[in-house]
Amino acid sequence: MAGFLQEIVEGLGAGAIYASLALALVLIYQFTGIVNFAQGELAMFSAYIAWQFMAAGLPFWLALVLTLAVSFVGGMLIERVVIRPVEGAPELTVVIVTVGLFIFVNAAAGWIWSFLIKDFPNPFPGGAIEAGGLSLGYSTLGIMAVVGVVMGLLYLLFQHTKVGLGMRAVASNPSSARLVGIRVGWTLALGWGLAATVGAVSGILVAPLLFLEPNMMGGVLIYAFAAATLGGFDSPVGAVVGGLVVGVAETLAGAYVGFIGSDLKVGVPLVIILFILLLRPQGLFGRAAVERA
Amino acid sequence: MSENAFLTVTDLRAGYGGARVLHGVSLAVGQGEICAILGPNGAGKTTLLRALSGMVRVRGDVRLDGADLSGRSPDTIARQGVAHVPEGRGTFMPLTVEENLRLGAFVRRDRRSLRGLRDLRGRRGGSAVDADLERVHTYFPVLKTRLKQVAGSLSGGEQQMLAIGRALMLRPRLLLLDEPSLGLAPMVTQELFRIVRAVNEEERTTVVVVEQNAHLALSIAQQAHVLESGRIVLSGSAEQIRADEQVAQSYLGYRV
Amino acid sequence: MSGPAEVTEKAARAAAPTRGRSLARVATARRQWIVMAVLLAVACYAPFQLVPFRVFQLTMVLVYAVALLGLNLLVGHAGQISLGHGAFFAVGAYGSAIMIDRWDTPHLATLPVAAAVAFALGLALGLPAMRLRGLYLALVTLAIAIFLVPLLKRFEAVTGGSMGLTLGKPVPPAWTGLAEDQWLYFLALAVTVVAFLLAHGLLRSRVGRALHAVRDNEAAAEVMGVRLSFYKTLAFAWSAMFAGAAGCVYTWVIGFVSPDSFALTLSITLLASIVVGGLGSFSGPLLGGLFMMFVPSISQDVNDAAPGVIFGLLIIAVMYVAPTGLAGLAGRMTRSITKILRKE
Amino acid sequence: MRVSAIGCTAVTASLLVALAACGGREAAAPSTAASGSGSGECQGQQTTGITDTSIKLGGIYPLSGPASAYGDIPKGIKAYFDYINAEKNGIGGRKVEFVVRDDGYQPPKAVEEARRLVEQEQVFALFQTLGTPSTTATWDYTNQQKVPQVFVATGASKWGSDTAHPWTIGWQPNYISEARVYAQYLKQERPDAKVAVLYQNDDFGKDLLGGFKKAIEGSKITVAAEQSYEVSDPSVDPQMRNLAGSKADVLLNITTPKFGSQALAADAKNTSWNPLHIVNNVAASITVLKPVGFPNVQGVVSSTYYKDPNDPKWKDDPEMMLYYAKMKQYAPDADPTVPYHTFGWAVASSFHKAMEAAKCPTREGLRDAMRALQNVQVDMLLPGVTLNTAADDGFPIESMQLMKFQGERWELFGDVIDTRKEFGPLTN
Repeated sequence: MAGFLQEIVEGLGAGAIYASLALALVLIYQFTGIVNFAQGELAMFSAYIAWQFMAAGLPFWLALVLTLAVSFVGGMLIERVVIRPVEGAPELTVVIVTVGLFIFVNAAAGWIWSFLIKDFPNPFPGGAIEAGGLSLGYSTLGIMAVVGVVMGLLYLLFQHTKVGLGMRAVASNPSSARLVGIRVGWTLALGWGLAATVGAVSGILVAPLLFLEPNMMGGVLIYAFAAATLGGFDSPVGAVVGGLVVGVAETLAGAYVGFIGSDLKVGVPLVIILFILLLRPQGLFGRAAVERA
Repeated sequence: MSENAFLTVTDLRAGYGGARVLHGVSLAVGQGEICAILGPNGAGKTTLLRALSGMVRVRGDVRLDGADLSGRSPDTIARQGVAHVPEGRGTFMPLTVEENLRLGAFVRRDRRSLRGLRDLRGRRGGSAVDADLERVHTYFPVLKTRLKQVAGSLSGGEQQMLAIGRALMLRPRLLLLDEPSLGLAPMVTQELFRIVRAVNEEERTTVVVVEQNAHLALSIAQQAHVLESGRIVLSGSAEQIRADEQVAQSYLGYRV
Repeated sequence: MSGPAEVTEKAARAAAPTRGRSLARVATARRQWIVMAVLLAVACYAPFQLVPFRVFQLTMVLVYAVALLGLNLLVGHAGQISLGHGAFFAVGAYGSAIMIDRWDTPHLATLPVAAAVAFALGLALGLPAMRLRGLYLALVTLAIAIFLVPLLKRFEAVTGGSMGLTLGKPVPPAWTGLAEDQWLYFLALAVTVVAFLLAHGLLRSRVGRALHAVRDNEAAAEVMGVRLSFYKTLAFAWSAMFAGAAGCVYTWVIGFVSPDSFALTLSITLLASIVVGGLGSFSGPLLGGLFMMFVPSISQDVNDAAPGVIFGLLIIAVMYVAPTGLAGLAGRMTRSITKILRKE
Repeated sequence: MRVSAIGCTAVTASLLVALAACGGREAAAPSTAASGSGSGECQGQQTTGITDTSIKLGGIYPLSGPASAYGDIPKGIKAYFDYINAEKNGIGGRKVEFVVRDDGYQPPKAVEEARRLVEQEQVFALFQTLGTPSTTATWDYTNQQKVPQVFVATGASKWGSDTAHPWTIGWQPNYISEARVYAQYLKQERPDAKVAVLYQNDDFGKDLLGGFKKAIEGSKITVAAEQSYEVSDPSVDPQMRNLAGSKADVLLNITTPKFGSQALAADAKNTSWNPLHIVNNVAASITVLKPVGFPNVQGVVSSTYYKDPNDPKWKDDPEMMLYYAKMKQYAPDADPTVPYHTFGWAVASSFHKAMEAAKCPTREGLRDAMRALQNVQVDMLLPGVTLNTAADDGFPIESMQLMKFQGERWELFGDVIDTRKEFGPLTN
């Protein structure tokens, strides 16, 4: 039993990682209706920026703050420079642009920092809380806490600030938002900046665990997709819950279902996605009317 | 038409892509007036409003109280005090009624503090925006009872009231109404027009209303223009237009 | 975000003068057939002029074009996004490889079987998947593409596991007097021509019209009595069939299949290529195939330290210059050139 | 379907351009026809890509895509060739030109690039293709064309044991031999070990795991648990937890670098399970261990055959000093501490020696030379490790030495193990 609970705890730890990236995915989808394939790579790039700051001798927390700022500006710039020219083009065109961005960012990171793994400091202590035969790593705990805090901050931003209200207005009805005087273009850029910042948090959380290298986020992205689909692509809360569920399901399946084993456990997100979509196409927390694609 | 009109439009041309819809429209509206734009489907009435609020690209001259609006972006024009209630109401469906209303005041700078921070402290009231919320409630008491409700759950008439209420939150100098009667029961429509009239009288808000229901529009308007194929074919006071039976038949499609 | 502007534009285009249209259409159709004939003639002549390496490249272009033809059917004509096209390509490739490997089936005989298997699998997966729309379908197909790789490795006894299968290549019959690369090329060309004719026929049939209706307005199509899920599933199965046929020819040409050759990258590259080539157009798959074959090499020539940097930039650049794909760009350019010529 | 004449025209036009650009089939006929032939006893042999003053080689590596880390190998090779071209007058007076192409670790792309190098670039030999899939996809072609495919960068055993492909040969110790080294070590140290295995689910992992299982047959050593992972997996933590559940006393870690680090870190984190950790050579670089933290990887065992540039033991080694100096001079952008560069340097040095040993400066000469290497000393290999091949032995390096991680570096221990002498030749 303790072993089972332990697997659940570990699954939650993995799930928190997926959730953090899923949050960033969902943010951009909410505002622009496109799935950003480059999200994981941008997160990876942010982690490299943090690494670079630390390599230059900055302490972790300062590096973190600077990285978040750089990522925010970078995200806005990408929207303005890369995405803006294809605004109004067919959705698929925009999606393919993000695929191009994916390939570009991945290769650029390898070019700049090489494909060898980098040592990334873990902001959380190494030990674990032991209780009742369960062991809960501080770093797992830390990740869950950070994801929780990010989600809380996003909630405050969206529900209790003017900017957040404006962003939600743009997400729900861009042309009407324009009429009430919201600068829609800038709001979209803001959404990208925000997503890039959340992605940066994800990248920095993930880097000490998976080890930093250009392909670090490739595997995570798929699970983040599953998480976002599960939770509903328009719901940040859903993304987090979806991430946790995917993490636990995948871990349990890999550990206890003999046939699945560790090689076929990537199939678990597939099955989850299929079932959820067939039963409830809008995801657990999504609204039915949002199928934009 | 007054000499130094509040809103002047001179030789306005606009369209979508290659298709030209407005072919040189000129008109003037005096401060505090209600101006009705009438005409058949596809005449360019909606495009005219969209041109005024910056939603479509225009050539020509648009001036509001002397300030040039042509070629400005919608948000800049909104900041100038132009509130546009689009056809189909432009409701922010997933947001609450209150949020919809507050979005109307998005560009106003006279608000004292961020609403959210106040909410967190559990206090409310005090700012000009809150006063305006109260004002909208007096016009549309039904909205007050639904403040926390999701806007998408409102009936069509309530959504139209919400849309107008949202526009009033801007404390607009110019209110653009596009087919407010569309899809509503006659009783509701009459009530809406009564309120528009009241707003106009109490707050001296200039109104340009596009309407299929010419009878209703003319009942509150001071002047009217008939648009056909992107050109103004007839202008005059509301009484003149209403009195001209031939006009009524050929352009408005109804008998007075 | 389709604003009213777009709608009006469409309306304006529809209202363009229709007089003389049918006459013009006949003329264009004839011109099209002439162009096609020339194209085919060039295609037949090319392998006798080119070095085997170039012939191989063109063969791969054809293989990709057939796969993209299927994807075009699904994405361009039925409006459904698939990120798992590489999986069906793999099914065709493995289907053919296993038959050759286990039962020494003649190469050519594996083609119909591989296509049929892919079709059946497409149908089976399409039934549940096609209840989904847009993004969600994309994600399900994505998961299929990812899942296939470990699955192929798991059934090692049949698939050769992660080592893959190495196979002989089809031997050109003596009477043709062709070299191996030329024979492979002509096989691929034949499959391509048949595939294009088949797709052409499909789209002109009632089914094709139903698909277009689905793409343009799903709700309206349903009201009009189109059995949505049926046609969507069918489109998915066909698209899988073309991918399977392409995969089969791939096996002939490369002579080696391994699970990691059909990773997610392949599916994403296929999707990118068809969008770059041009969705919904006849030449889109061919142009997409050319893109898929040649652009990575070009990227490498520009920057051999990080070819991906250039490749990524090129994809983005093409989408800027030609948001509707290279086929659309070619069309626009030709039109403006003719306009200029006519004016002068 | 909208049959767009315009689009067709575009396609036709691009095809015609391609046609025009390529010249005729006869002008650049297949290699055998166009190649000249040697003189004397080398009469009638292929001399494509080689003259009295030059030799042109082509290599295929993943410079893009998920396996890009290996793209560092050709940098080491290039530095070596640049060095001997500039300072040693090339190989026997022939300056080496090394053309590198990218296959993104995709077999079809590898086939295309192999044909490009052979038919268009007219290289003398393919000097390295990387990865088992890419090499498998190309070796039928190279052997058909009778082009040497020298020292391929993969440890699969078939390059050495296959007899139908005399033009292809491997270089590094094959995975099976490496597995045998670990098995022998365990037989001595832990004769009744229960082994947990983590392996990459591809040819590399399977080869090593299979070799290990075969090598422990008949001993008391058992495999208690095995877990695989895909290269696309984000992390091997779940696999490591499952392995920990087996309570095995040895962990055999068959991974590539990133996953190697993850597995080492997971092992270090789990304080209740402390198996003897054996990490395979591919993931045994200092660059893999360092991110995990040296205190966490004490006592880890591995084996190697070339000198780790990060190991202070070789600080005053003349070969290492030369390597550092020349890397700095000829590849200033490349970090010499990266072991892939060292690997490239050593393999380039091996080619140098093999080419020098060739009786004829022809493709046939190289083919014969690469299967007749006798105790050839090569830069950067461990002392005692030499290249040895014979007509029936296609495995150039078959010696390895065990090492244990202590302090901040690997300590070699025991003798250099010649796996061929020790365990007999590989049989398939």
